Amino acid sequence: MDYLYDLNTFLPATIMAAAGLVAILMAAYKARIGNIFNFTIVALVMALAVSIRDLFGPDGTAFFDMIAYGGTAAFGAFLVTLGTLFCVVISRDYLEAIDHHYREVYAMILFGSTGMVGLAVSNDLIMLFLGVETMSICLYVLAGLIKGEKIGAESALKYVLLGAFSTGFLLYGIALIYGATGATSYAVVAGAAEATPLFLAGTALLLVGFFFKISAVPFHMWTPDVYQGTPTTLTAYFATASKAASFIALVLVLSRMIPEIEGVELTQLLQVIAILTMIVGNLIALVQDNVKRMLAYSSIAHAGYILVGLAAGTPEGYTGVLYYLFAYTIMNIGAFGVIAYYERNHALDFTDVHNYAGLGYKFPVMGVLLSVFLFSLIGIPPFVGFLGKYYVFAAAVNAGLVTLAVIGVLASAASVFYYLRVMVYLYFREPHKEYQLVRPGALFKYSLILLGILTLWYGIEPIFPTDSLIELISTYY
Amino acid sequence: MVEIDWYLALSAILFTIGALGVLIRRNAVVVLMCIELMLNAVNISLVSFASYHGDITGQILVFFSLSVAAAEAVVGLAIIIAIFRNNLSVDITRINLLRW
Amino acid sequence: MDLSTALVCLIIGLPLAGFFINGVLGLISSSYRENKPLIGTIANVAVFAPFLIALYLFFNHSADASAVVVTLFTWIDVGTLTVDIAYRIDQLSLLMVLVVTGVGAFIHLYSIGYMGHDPGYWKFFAYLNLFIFAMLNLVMGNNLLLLFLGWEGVGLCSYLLIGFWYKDMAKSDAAKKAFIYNRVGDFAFLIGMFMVFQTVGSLDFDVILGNLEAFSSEYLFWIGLLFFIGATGKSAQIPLFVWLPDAMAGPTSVSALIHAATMVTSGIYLITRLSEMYVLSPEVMLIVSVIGGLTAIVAATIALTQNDIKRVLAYSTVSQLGYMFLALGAGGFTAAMFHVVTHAFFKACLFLGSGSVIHTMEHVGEKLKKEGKEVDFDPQDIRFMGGLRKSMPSTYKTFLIATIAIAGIPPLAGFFSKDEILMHAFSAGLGEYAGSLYMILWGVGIATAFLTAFYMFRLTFSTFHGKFKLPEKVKEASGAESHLHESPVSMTLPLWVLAVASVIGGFMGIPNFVVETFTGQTANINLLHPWLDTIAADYPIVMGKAVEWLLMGLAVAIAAGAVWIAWKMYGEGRVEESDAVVTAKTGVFYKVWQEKYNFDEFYEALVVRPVVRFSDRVLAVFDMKVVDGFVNAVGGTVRLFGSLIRYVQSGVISSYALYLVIGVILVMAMMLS
Amino acid sequence: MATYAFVLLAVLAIATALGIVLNKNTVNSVLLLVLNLLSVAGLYLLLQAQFLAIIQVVIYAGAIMVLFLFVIMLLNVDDEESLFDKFRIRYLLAFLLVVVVFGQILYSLGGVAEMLPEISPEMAQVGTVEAVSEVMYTNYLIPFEMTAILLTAAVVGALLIAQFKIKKDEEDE
Repeated sequence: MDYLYDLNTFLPATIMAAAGLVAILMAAYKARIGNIFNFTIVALVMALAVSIRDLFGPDGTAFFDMIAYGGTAAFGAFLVTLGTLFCVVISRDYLEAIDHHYREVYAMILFGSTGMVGLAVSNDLIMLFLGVETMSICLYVLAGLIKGEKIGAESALKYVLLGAFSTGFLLYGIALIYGATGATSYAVVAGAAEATPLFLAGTALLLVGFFFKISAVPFHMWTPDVYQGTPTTLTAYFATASKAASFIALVLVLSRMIPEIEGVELTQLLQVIAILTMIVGNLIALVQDNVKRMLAYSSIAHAGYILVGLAAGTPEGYTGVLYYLFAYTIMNIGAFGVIAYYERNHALDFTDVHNYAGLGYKFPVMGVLLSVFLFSLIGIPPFVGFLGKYYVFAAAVNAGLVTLAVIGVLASAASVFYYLRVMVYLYFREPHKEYQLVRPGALFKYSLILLGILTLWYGIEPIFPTDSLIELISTYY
Repeated sequence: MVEIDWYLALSAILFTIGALGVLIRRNAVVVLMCIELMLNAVNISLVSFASYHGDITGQILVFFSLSVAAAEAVVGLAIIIAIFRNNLSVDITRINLLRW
Repeated sequence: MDLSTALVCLIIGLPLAGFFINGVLGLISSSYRENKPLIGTIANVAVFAPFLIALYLFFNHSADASAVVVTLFTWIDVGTLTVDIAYRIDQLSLLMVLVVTGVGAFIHLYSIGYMGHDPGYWKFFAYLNLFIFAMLNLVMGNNLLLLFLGWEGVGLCSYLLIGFWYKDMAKSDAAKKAFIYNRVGDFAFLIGMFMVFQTVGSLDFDVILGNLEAFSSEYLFWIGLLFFIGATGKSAQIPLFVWLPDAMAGPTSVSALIHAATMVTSGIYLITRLSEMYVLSPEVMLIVSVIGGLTAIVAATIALTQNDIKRVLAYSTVSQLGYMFLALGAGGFTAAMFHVVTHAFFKACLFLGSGSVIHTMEHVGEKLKKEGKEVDFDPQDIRFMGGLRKSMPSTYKTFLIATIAIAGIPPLAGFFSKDEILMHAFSAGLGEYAGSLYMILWGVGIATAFLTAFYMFRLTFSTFHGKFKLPEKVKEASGAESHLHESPVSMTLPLWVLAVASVIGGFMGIPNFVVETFTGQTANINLLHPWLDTIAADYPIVMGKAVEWLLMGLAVAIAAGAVWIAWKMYGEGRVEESDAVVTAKTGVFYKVWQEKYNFDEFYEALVVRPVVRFSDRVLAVFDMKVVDGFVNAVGGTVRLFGSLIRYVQSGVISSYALYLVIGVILVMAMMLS
Repeated sequence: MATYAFVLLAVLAIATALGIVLNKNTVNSVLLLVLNLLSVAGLYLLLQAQFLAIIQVVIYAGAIMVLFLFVIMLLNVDDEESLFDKFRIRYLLAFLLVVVVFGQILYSLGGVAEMLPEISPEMAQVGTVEAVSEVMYTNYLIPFEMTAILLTAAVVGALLIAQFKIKKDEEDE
């Protein structure tokens, strides 16, 4: 085999890993923190460029079938890189403002994203396991970034204990699948497997591991607590990049490892989990006053919608899932970004929705942007969130899962209440006291505006740089 | 000659005991140890599968899982130290500021 | 790009461009915000130009021409589903486009004067343009999804515009109420859309209406019902109508445009568009009719008792919309569309006239304040008005014309459309399916016609006749009449245009039998029926000419009688004394009407209070927010569940792990079974 | 012979595992975990995985457990009351739940013995250091490198989290 060729297929992760190592050295030698930030941005832009190149490249497997490239895998790498880049961009001012801007943060993010890309492109259970763990270790650390305050350490502790606990199940699942088939490579497993109890139990436990990472109900309990205790911009990172990676890996597992085997029927399971996730996520989100917690529950609900597409199990459904992940990434980072901007102002506690009264008029661009992102999260046309929902629900209907789609529509209907509540406070309530907002930095502001434009752009006519995005994605299946 | 069932059953028993420990112990350090116990139990399954398959993949995976367990232990313990600094306690039932 | 594509792009694109120009420039430049003439010009051009283009298209489209579909690009393409951004020019959509842009254009013109002193001038016009854009998507979209896009869009704009004066708490609550009630209907719409897609695999109107045999009768019933529920939300029918009167909190020109002329008629448009599907399910048709008839009479009786000038008009709108649904259900799709058009003319005129009155009353209030007199009165309350005809001649004349039109006095517009609706109800009453019910509905229609004429003249007389009552009622307001004045030309010009339209608008729909009786030959004087012939699947009218004449005469007599009674009672502008007489005559009913049939209270008693009581007693510990109105009650119920589930989230890691293990058991069990 | 060794090691492993969970004293728990890990290392030998047995002892039982012990000594907390002081319904529920999971896993293991009747004869050669290292640097190169990143991240992360107060913005030198 040609290592260089293989390395080329894994280039985004390689760039990020190398950049992470350099970032650590820079931190060790006390480089100016702004330089580390700039360096990280440059590295991520390079990685993004490479990953966009890979979107149009061939597909296959590399490194002795350890990883896949091209197609869905390339899309996963692209999504992770995109999400990481925007999260890093919005992080600097925010971490500075909350006084937790450490040099090592950027290295941790880069390492975490390396793991995510590894996870998203994995073609072997071993690679999957290591990708998940590399990602998780970094996330555990980032969850505890608010040092010296109780909530910071608490969220990290919850995350690490429950995460490691779920790792146990994930690893057990891999072990049982390995026992049943004598292999870990997806293709070989698919060829050797039969629907024995051993294999089924292994698949079940593997799925448990996934369900934890994508915070599906009832494996979701850590999500709101961890999201609340984590610095907001990194919460965005948790909610988008890591979720996208996990979902893409799940798509690969479901489409490459499971379907060849007779007697393994996942639709019903995925349906039940999807229904639970949509209902519970939306219901609890309704009663939240903390905006971050509200978004955490909403992200649980969104995981439910994505599971609808997975339950459909058709190429159409997987296409919908990929599109939804893209939509979800841009609109969610946007929403968290605006909230992070508000939080930079210490005049009030801007995680409490009551303090958003009249805020939409303070710095109109930010208010409008937040509204755009929230409308998109509701799934109102013509924003990208609507198309995402449309694709997954339509796929479910076409696969005969009408009930599931109807429940999905109803559940997303309920979500109007809590998203709208934020907007009502933004525009229709009088502020309690007078205060001034800080001006957002140029990079911060323009990247959020860019996300807002993307949210609208891909909701109206999804033209990717060269081709319709959905057409491009559908070629991956 | 010990049949593979026995190894697997032992692995399941140890896994279950570890899980039980996670569910009922309140000391965060002990919970972490119980998780190590669970990972370790899975390793037994992996090694026995590898031996009975005559295939090295399982052993490689155990090697990786040991590394992961080590990494998790390191980070977990660091976080426990951090939480002890803030709360002066590692009792997980008292660490519930974030809820609802 | 051929001509029709270019013209459609202009029709759709200009309002959108107007929205962007005013919205973006207004947002970033404070000097632009002050440049009111420019803002108003841009916004008006963005609506007048599409109106002219639509007129051009209208005259170049013959009644039997097939639909022109202009596809701009493919919006969604996944699996078997392809949805284009495609607009449809056919007889029905052209009619609606003319109404939307025509009435919309004059209301834009009116707003220049009406909103002249508002600091949010730029924002207001940006929203109005956006509304026109969304409404055009609704009526021109070639598929259900694009229609739905417009459907959501107009809901959003209505929300923004009702809550325009957001500083007022009641107004923002009204906005929320409207938005959420509309959403309730929207879900039904969405589910119906899914069912349609499941059956025919497409959302294009041509495909749906071309494959009607693919639908089972259950599906026809459910789809029809679901779309109708969607329509009850948007078009303010029982049981979802309570948002519309509250929506009067917005600026008056908004009420005229959105809540009288255009958005609220989109439910009627939807059902007419799918009329071929609806006629296949007589059960749904009956439901539509019954709901429409009920809404018509309920709202009319409530309107009788209101003293807020805009609320009377709001309930009148609800009532007239009910009339239209009555027509739809009786198979009179063309009649319903006819009434949509005429109603747009006279109701917009009435609303704008009321805006003119309110404008003046507010002006009086301000002047008195300047003179240092402490006065406090509601500028929308007719009990403070009266005698305005002397100082506001144009407003008075146009308001009177529109009132005559809505009352159904020939030969003004309302007479013909209303008459045709009643004719259809009567004709359906002679039919086999549920004939007696339709006959009762016809009776309800007649009664409503009486009430309509009565309360509308009550309103007109109380406002414009008699003496100006503000100085009598409020001691400090002496000399207030000197401050009364007519509104500026930019406001009265639209009034006159709409008044003229209310006079002549009915002639497009003169029934053929009128001419046939005299000439003895087959006449073709009615323009609307041949125009909509290819789209509206009307039931035929099964009556002799004599019966038709009789019915017409009866309707005229009823209306004239109502006007006469109203003149006797209210002609001197003595509103309160005469109301007392009505109260005495109707006794307990009046109370019921005044309380608006206790709809809000009914929702409160049925849903809100049990929930509150339950949460008070059983779950007193929970932080239950105050629940208000039906919507919040639904929210409350859901919140209650949310609170319950929330308790699971205890914050303790061991519990989380426990649930995780339960999840493991669940997943394992499902896999191994 | 192998059977006796297995029984001995298995009993030891289960006993120590129970000890960890039920013991009140945290230090004892760590020591019991060390024993448990050692007995598992013995099982690896029985399964002819010599390399793993060695790293289990050296890294796991040696290094990581020392870390645990170190942290426990550092924190010096033992505030947990004994499990048996007070009966809690939670404990019963937890016990029942894990028993169900155990049952499900056991159910899934039925039929494995027929599928994999005995230790593969070539295993003696496969489990050696050379064999492991050979595939590690070819087939499993990428996971191996990923592990390197993982461990680096873990070390940096642990420093970041556990340091009392990182001086954030030291003057640039």
